[in-house]
Amino acid sequence: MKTTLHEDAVSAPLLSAPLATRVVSPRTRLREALERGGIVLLLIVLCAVFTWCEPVFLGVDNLFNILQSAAIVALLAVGVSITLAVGGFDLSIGSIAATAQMAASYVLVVWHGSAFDAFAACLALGVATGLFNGVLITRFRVPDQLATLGTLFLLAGLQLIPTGGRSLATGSILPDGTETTGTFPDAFLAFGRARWLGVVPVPVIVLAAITLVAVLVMEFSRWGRVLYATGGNETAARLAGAPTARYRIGAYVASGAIASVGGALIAARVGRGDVGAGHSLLLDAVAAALIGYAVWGLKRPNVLGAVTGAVFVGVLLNGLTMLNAPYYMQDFIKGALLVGALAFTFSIGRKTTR
Amino acid sequence: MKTTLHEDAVSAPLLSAPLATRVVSPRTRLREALERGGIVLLLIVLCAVFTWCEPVFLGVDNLFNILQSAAIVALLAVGVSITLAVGGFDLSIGSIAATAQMAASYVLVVWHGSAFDAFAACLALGVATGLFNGVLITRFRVPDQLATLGTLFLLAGLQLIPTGGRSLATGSILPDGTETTGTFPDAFLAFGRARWLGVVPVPVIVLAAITLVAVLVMEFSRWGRVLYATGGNETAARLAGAPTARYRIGAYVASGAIASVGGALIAARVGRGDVGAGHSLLLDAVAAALIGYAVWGLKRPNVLGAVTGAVFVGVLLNGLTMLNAPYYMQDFIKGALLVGALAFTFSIGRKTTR
Amino acid sequence: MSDAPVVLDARGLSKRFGPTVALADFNLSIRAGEVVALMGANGAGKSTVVKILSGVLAPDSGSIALRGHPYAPASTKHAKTLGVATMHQSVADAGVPTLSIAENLLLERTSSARTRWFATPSSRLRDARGIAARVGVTGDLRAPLSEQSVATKQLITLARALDNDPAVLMLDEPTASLSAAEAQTLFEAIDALRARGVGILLVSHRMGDLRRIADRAVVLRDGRHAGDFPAPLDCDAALQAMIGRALTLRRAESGKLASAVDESATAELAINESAINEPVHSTSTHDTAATIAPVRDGATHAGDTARHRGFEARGLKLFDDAPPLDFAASRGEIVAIAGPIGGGKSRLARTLFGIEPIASGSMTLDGAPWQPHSAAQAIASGVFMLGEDRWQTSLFPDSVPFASIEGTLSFPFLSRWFRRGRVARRHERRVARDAIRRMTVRCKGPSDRVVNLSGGNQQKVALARWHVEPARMLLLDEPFQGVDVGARAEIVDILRANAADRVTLVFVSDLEEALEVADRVLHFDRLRIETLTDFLAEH
Amino acid sequence: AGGIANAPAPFDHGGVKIALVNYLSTGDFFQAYEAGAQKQAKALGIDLRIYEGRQDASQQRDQIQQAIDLGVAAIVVNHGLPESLKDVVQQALDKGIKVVAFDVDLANPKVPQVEQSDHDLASLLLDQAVKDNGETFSAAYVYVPGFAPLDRRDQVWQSFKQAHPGVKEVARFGTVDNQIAQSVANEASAAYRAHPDVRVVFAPYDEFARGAKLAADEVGNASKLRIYSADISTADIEAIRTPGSPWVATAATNPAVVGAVSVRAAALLVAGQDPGHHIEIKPTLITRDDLVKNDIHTVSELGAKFQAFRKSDAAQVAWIPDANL
Ligand SMILES: Nc1ncnc2c1ncn2[C@@H]1O[C@H](COP(=O)(O)OP(=O)(O)OP(=O)(O)O)[C@@H](O)[C@H]1O
Ligand SMILES: Nc1ncnc2c1ncn2[C@@H]1O[C@H](COP(=O)(O)OP(=O)(O)OP(=O)(O)O)[C@@H](O)[C@H]1O
Ligand SMILES: [Mg+2]
Ligand SMILES: [Mg+2]
Repeated sequence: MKTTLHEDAVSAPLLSAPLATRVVSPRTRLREALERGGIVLLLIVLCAVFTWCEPVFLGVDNLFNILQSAAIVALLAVGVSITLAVGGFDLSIGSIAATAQMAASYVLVVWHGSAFDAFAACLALGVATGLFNGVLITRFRVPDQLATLGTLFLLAGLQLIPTGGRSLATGSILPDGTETTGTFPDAFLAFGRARWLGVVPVPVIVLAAITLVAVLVMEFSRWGRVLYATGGNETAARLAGAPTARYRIGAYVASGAIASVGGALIAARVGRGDVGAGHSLLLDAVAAALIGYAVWGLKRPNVLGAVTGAVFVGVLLNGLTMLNAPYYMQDFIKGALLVGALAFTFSIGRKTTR
Repeated sequence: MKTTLHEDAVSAPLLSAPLATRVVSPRTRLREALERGGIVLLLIVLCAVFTWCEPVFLGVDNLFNILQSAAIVALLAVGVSITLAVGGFDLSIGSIAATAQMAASYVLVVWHGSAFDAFAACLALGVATGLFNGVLITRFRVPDQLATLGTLFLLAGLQLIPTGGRSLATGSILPDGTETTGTFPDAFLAFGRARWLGVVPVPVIVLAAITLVAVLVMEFSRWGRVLYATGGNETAARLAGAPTARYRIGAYVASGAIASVGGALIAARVGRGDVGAGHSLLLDAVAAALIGYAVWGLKRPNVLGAVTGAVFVGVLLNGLTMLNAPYYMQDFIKGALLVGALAFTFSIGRKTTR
Repeated sequence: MSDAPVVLDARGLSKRFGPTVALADFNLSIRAGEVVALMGANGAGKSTVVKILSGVLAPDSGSIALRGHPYAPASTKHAKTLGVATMHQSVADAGVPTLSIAENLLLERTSSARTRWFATPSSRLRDARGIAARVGVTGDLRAPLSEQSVATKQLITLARALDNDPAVLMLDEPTASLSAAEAQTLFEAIDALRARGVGILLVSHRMGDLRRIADRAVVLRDGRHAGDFPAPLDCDAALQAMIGRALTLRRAESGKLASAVDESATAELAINESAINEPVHSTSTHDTAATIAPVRDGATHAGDTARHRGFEARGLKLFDDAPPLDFAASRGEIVAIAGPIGGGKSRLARTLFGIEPIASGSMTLDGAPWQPHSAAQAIASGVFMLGEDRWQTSLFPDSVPFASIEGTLSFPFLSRWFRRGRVARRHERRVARDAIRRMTVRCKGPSDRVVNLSGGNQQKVALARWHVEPARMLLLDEPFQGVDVGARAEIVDILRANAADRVTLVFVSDLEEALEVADRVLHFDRLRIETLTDFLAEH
Repeated sequence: AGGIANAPAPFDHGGVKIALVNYLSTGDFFQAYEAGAQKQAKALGIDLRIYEGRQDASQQRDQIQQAIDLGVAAIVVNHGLPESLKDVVQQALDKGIKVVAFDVDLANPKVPQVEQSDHDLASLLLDQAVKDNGETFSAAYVYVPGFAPLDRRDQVWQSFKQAHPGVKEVARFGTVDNQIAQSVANEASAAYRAHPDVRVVFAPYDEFARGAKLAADEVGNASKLRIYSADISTADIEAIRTPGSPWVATAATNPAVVGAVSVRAAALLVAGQDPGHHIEIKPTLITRDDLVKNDIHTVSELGAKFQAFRKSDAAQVAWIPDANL
C-alpha cells in the first residue's frame, strides 16, 4: 500500500528543491487547478449531460435518491480511507456491514429486541471486529491486508451460522426448527426509510453527520495528524512519542464502527437479514476511497474525497439507468470513466523525472 | 507491503533476518523452524485429520482432485505475487480470468475458431490487459491498486457486452438475436478435463509448469532480483541502471498472461462461458498470495508460498465438503484457520523491541 | 563547570546483537551545561549508546541515573517525558515525508495528549513558525517534507528535539550533511542550550565540530570505553584511542601514497585550531588557502587540449537561467566539487550521470561526446555514480530478499555478469569477499544483511559496489556521510589506489573532506563553478 | 415506438413507459426473462426501462423510487425481498402507478402476482426421481439458502424427505461463488468420493446441475448417478443429451414466456383491464428421453414440441400482439 501510493517519498532526492523557491507560472496554476478540480469538474459535466437528456435527473427527489443509494458505499469508503490514512487497508468492511445487518435482524426477529438494542448490537459488533483487526495487526504483526482479509472470510462464514445460511425474516425457520416471530419495529425501519421533512432521507443525514465528524477529526484535530503521520512513517511518529499502535487500532475500530452503521442502514432499508446483502460493497467502497485520492488532487486518502467518489459513482449509475443504458454497458462505462479520470488526474500532476 | 528505508533502523531488529554465521540456541532454532514451517505443518496436520475422518481423502485421485480445484486460484495467486514483488498489486486478475474465459468461448462458439485460436485469444487478452495496467501505472502514474481496480471494473463490464450479459454456449442467443452454433472442440475441453496417464489432470500440469518457471525467474534469475529491487526501493534500482518502469510493466503483463491462462482453464473445464466478474477468484487468489507471505516465514511475496497457500485452501474446502460441513461453516473455518495460522506465523517471528 | 550537578550517569552498559558485542561495560556521565563528545570508529557502538539512552533499545545490563533518580525509559516517549531528547543519526526516521514541514515540526505536540485536540491550519502554521525560528528555517512551511534537502530535514529534526525543553540532548551525527554555515546555526543553538544548563551528548566524526563545542570527549572502541579527553581536545591522542593505531593520513597528491602524518595532520590541525573561537567557515578556508590550496591548483589544471583523456564540460547549463559551466577533469585525477548544501552539487552529479536533462552545452568523455540519457547507459559505458543518502539512492530495505552485502554489490552488474539470466552465487560471493577485504567492511560475511551493519559500514558497502568493476568516470555524492576519520582515510586510500585510470569527481559540502581527498578542489554554489583560489580571492 | 391500431389508450399511440426492476440479472434464466419482456414490450410499442439487479435489495428499492421519479406508467418487479419492497411499491400505487410482481409475494390486492410455481417444479422433479430410482435411495442435495426460488424448492425437498423415509440425504453442498458450475464441481467431486453410494443428485438450479455433472464425469461415476435439476437453456439441453450424461431430467418454465406474460399483465393494468390477481405459469418436466426421442437440440425446438413451453395464454387478450418469441 504505502510503497505504491506514496512513491514520491522514495523519489524525493530527485525532486529536492531548496525550501521556498517555488515560482508559479499561470500555466502551472491552471494545471494545479485542473489537478484539484479535475474529477469534480467531470462530475458537474456528467450531471449537465444527464439533465439535458433526462430533465427529471436534476429533480430534488432524484438527487436525494442518488445520495441515498450512494450513502452506504460512501460510509464504508470513509472507513477505508481512515485505515488507509494510517497506512493500513481494511478489507473486512464489506463483511462487517453484512454481518452487522444480520446481527440487527437477529436481535429484532429472534430476540424481539428494540430498535435501540439492534443498533447497539451492530455497533458492538463493528467495534469488536475493529479491535480484533487492530490487535491482529499491531500485537501479532500480521500485515494489514492479510489480517483484514482473514476477518473478511471469518465474518462471511460467521454471519451465516446462526441462521444456518438462511435469510432472516419474520417466520423464517432457524436451524433448530423453531420459527421466528419477531418483527422489525417501525422505529428501526424509519432509520433507513424515513425522510426528514419528507425530503431528505435519514441515511443521507447519517452520512452527512459521520462525514462531518470524520473530516473534523482527520483534517483539523491532532488525532487526525497523528493518524496521517503514522501512515506516512510509523517509526518517526513513534519516536515523536505517538502511541502509534493505539492509533492504528483506533483507525480500525473507527472503520469497523462506521461499517456496522452501514450494516444497520442496510437492515433498516431491506427490512430483513439478507444473506446476499453487501457482497459488492467492499469493491465499490474501495473504488470510492481510491477515487478519493484523486478528487481534490491530494493524492492521499481523504474522507471528503472518498464520499465524493461514492457520489460520483452513484450519479453515474443513476444517470445511465435513466438513459436506459443496458446494465452491462454500465459497468464498462463506470470502469472507463474511472480509469480515464484517474489517468487524467495523476498524469497531469506528474513531475518530470527519469 | 510496508518498507522502511533507513540506516541503523530503529526497527532493524524487526527486519534483521537470521544471519549465516550466528550462534543460535536450540530454542531460537526451534522458533525459526516453526516460523518457516508453521503453515506447512498445519497443512500436514489438516491432511492427517481429514484422512483419519475420511480415508478416501488421501486417495491419489482425491489429492489430484484437490490440486485441480486449487489450480486456477493458485495460478492467479502466482500472478498477484509477481506484481506484489514489484511493489504493485494486481486487483484485476479475477476479471482478467473471467473475461479470458468469455473470450475463449466467444472465439469457439461464435467464430467457430480452433482450440488454438481460443487459447491465443486468451493470452492476447491477458497480455494486452497487463500492458494496459502497466502503462497506466508507469506512464500515467496512477497508483497500482487504483489502476488495476479501474481495469477490474472495465473488464467486468467489457466481458458482458459481446453477449449482452448472457452466458456463452452452443445455442445461446446473441444481442442481435442470432443463435450461436459453434461448439467446444474436444482438443480445447481436454485442456481442462483430460488427465495425463489418466491420473494427473492437465490443469495441474499447467500449474506445475508455470510455477516452476516463475520460481526460477523470481528466485534464481537476475530478472527476479530486479523485480524485487524495484519493489523494495525503486529509486535505488533505477540509479543502479535497472529499467524499473519496463520491469513493472513486465510484472503486470506476466500476471495478466497467467490469469488469462487460468481463464482458459476455466472455460475448458466448464465447457461454456459463464458471465461473472470473478470477484471470488480475486479474493481467493489474494488470500493465497498473502498466505504465501507466511508460508516459508519469508514475510515477503513469493511464488512458492502463494501456490502452497492456494493448495492449503483447496485442501480445507475438499476436506470439509467430505465431512459434509455445511457450506456456511466452510467460509468460517477457512477464515479462522487463515487468521490463526497468520497470527501464529507472524507473532512467533517477532523479536522484542520498543 | 566541573562542579555543575551530574544530570545523566550511566554505569556498566552492555548490549549484544547476536554474536556482535555492540557495547561492553560502558560508563558515561554528563553534567548540566556540559557538551560531551562521543567519538568512535564506525561500528564502535555510538549509535547503540544513543539508542539505549533514548529508550529505543534496552541494555542487556547496566544502570542509568537521570538527575539522581534511576532512569530506565520504557519507550522513546517515556525518555522524552523524562527529559531526554534525541536527534537520531538516520534522517529517514526523523520525519514524515508525506506531511508538510509545519506538521513535522509539530509532530511532538500533536502526539502529546496534553495538546488541545482542535486547531485550525493557520494557528498550526503559527506555532510551527515559532519552532522553526529556533534553527532559522524560514519560508513556506506547507511544502511537504519529502521535497526538502537533507540539511533542511536535519534542521527540522533538531528544531523538534529542542521544542520540549530537554534536560539532556543527544545528537547522533547532526552535522553529517550540514554545510559549515548550517553547522554554525546548529552550534549557536547548542550554545544557547548549554547556557540553559542542558547536558548534551554529541556524536560526530568531524574533528572541527568537536573542537568547536565539546567540553570533553569520550572515546569508544569496539563497544568499550577507550579514554576521556578534556578540552582543548588533543586530536591525535583521541584519534589514536579511537582507531587503536597511530593515524596516518595520506598526503593529498595523485600517484604516490607516501605516508606523512606530520604535514597533512598539522594542516588539518591548522584548520581546527582556528576553528575553535571563530566561525568555522570563513577562517578555516582562509588558512587552507594559505597553506594548501595554491599548491593543489598548480598541480594539474587539465586544459582544453584536444584528445583530452578525461571528462570535459563546455558551456554546460543545468537550467536555462543558470550560468554556463566549463570545467575538465583528467583520468587519474581526483577532483572535489565542494560547496554549501543546496548549491546544486547533487544536481550536477545527476546531470553528468545522465538522469537529469541538460538545458544547453556539451560534455565530452575521452574526447568523444558524452550524452547519456539513462543510468543504464551510463553504467554500461563505465560511468558510475554513488548517490547521496544511501538509504534512498543505493541500498535496499531488508524486505528485499538479496538485501545482503553480496546482493547489494552485484546488483548493478547482474546483466553484465549473468547474460543468460541465472545468477551464479559463487561468483557473486567471491566478488563480495574481495570487496569486503579491500574496503575493510566490519561484518561477519558476504551474506550479512545490510541493515545490521553500522552506518559507516553501510556507506562502505555502497561505495564498494562501484569498485567491483573498472570505471571510466566515478561520481561520488557526499561519500563521507557518517564515516569516521579512520574509515575516511581508508576510503581516501581506496579512491586513490583505484583512481589511476579513471576520472573521479567527489561532490562534498565539507571543505575539510574535499581537501583530504582531492588533487584539485573546485568550488560550486548556486550552479556557479570556480577554482578554489578564485573563490577564496573573492572572500 | 408508434401506437397499435384499435388498442385501448394509451397504447393506441404508443410510447408508454414501463419499468422492469430486477433483483438478479445474471444467469441464463434472467437474461431470457428480460429478452422475453423486451420482445413483448416492443410488440406493444412500450418504452421498457430495465433496472439491473445486483442481488442488492436496498438498491432495488432505490431503483423503484427512481422509476417513480421517472413517472413510468407501470412497474414490473422481478424477484426481490418482500420486506424491502412492500412500502416502496405502496408509494408507487399511491402515485397511481400500476405494479406487477413476478416471483415475489408482495401480498397486496392491487398487485397481480405472476408466478412460476417453484412448488410444482420441485414436486415434478422429485416424483420423477422416485419413478426412476424407487422409494429408497441415498441422495446428494445441492443447495444454497438465501435465494427465494431455491428456498421455496428447498421446502418441497424437506417435506419430500419426510414423506419418503427411504430417501437418505447423505451429502449436502453448494456455493454461488463464480464460476458457479466450476466451484460446485470442486465440491461435488469431493462429495462423490466421500459418498460412493450416492445415486441421486437433486440440484434444483441448472448452474448447480452443470457442476454436479462435470464432477460426475471427472470422478467417473456418471453411470451410477442421476441428476435432477430445474430451468433449461439450449446449453443445458446439449449437456443433457450428451451420451451417458447423468443429467436425466429438468423441470422448467420458459423464462421468455414468463417475461412476456409479466409485461402483458402490466400493459393490461395500464389499459385499465384486469389480468387477474394470480397468474401462474405451469412448469414442464423435460426428461432426457423426451429430448433424445424427439431429437430436440434447442429451446425453440423444445417449444415446438411442448405447447406449454412455447407460449402461455395467461394475460393474453386480442389487442395485444404476439411477441413471437
Ligand atoms: N540491529 C542490529 N543487529 C545486529 N547488529 C547490530 C544491530 N545494530 C547495530 N549492530 C552492530 O553493533 C555495532 C555497533 O553499531 P553502531 O550503530 O552503534 O555503531 P556506530 O558507532 O553508530 O557506527 P557509525 O559511526 O558507523 O554509525 C556494529 O558492529 C553493528 O554492526
Ligand atoms: N528550475 C530551476 N531553475 C534554476 N535554478 C534552479 C531550478 N531548480 C533548482 N535550482 C537551483 O539549483 C540548485 C540545486 O538545487 P538542489 O536542491 O538540487 O540542490 P542539491 O543539488 O541537492 O544541492 P547539494 O547536492 O549541493 O546539496 C539550487 O541552487 C537551486 O536554487
Ligand atoms: Mg551510528
Ligand atoms: Mg547533495
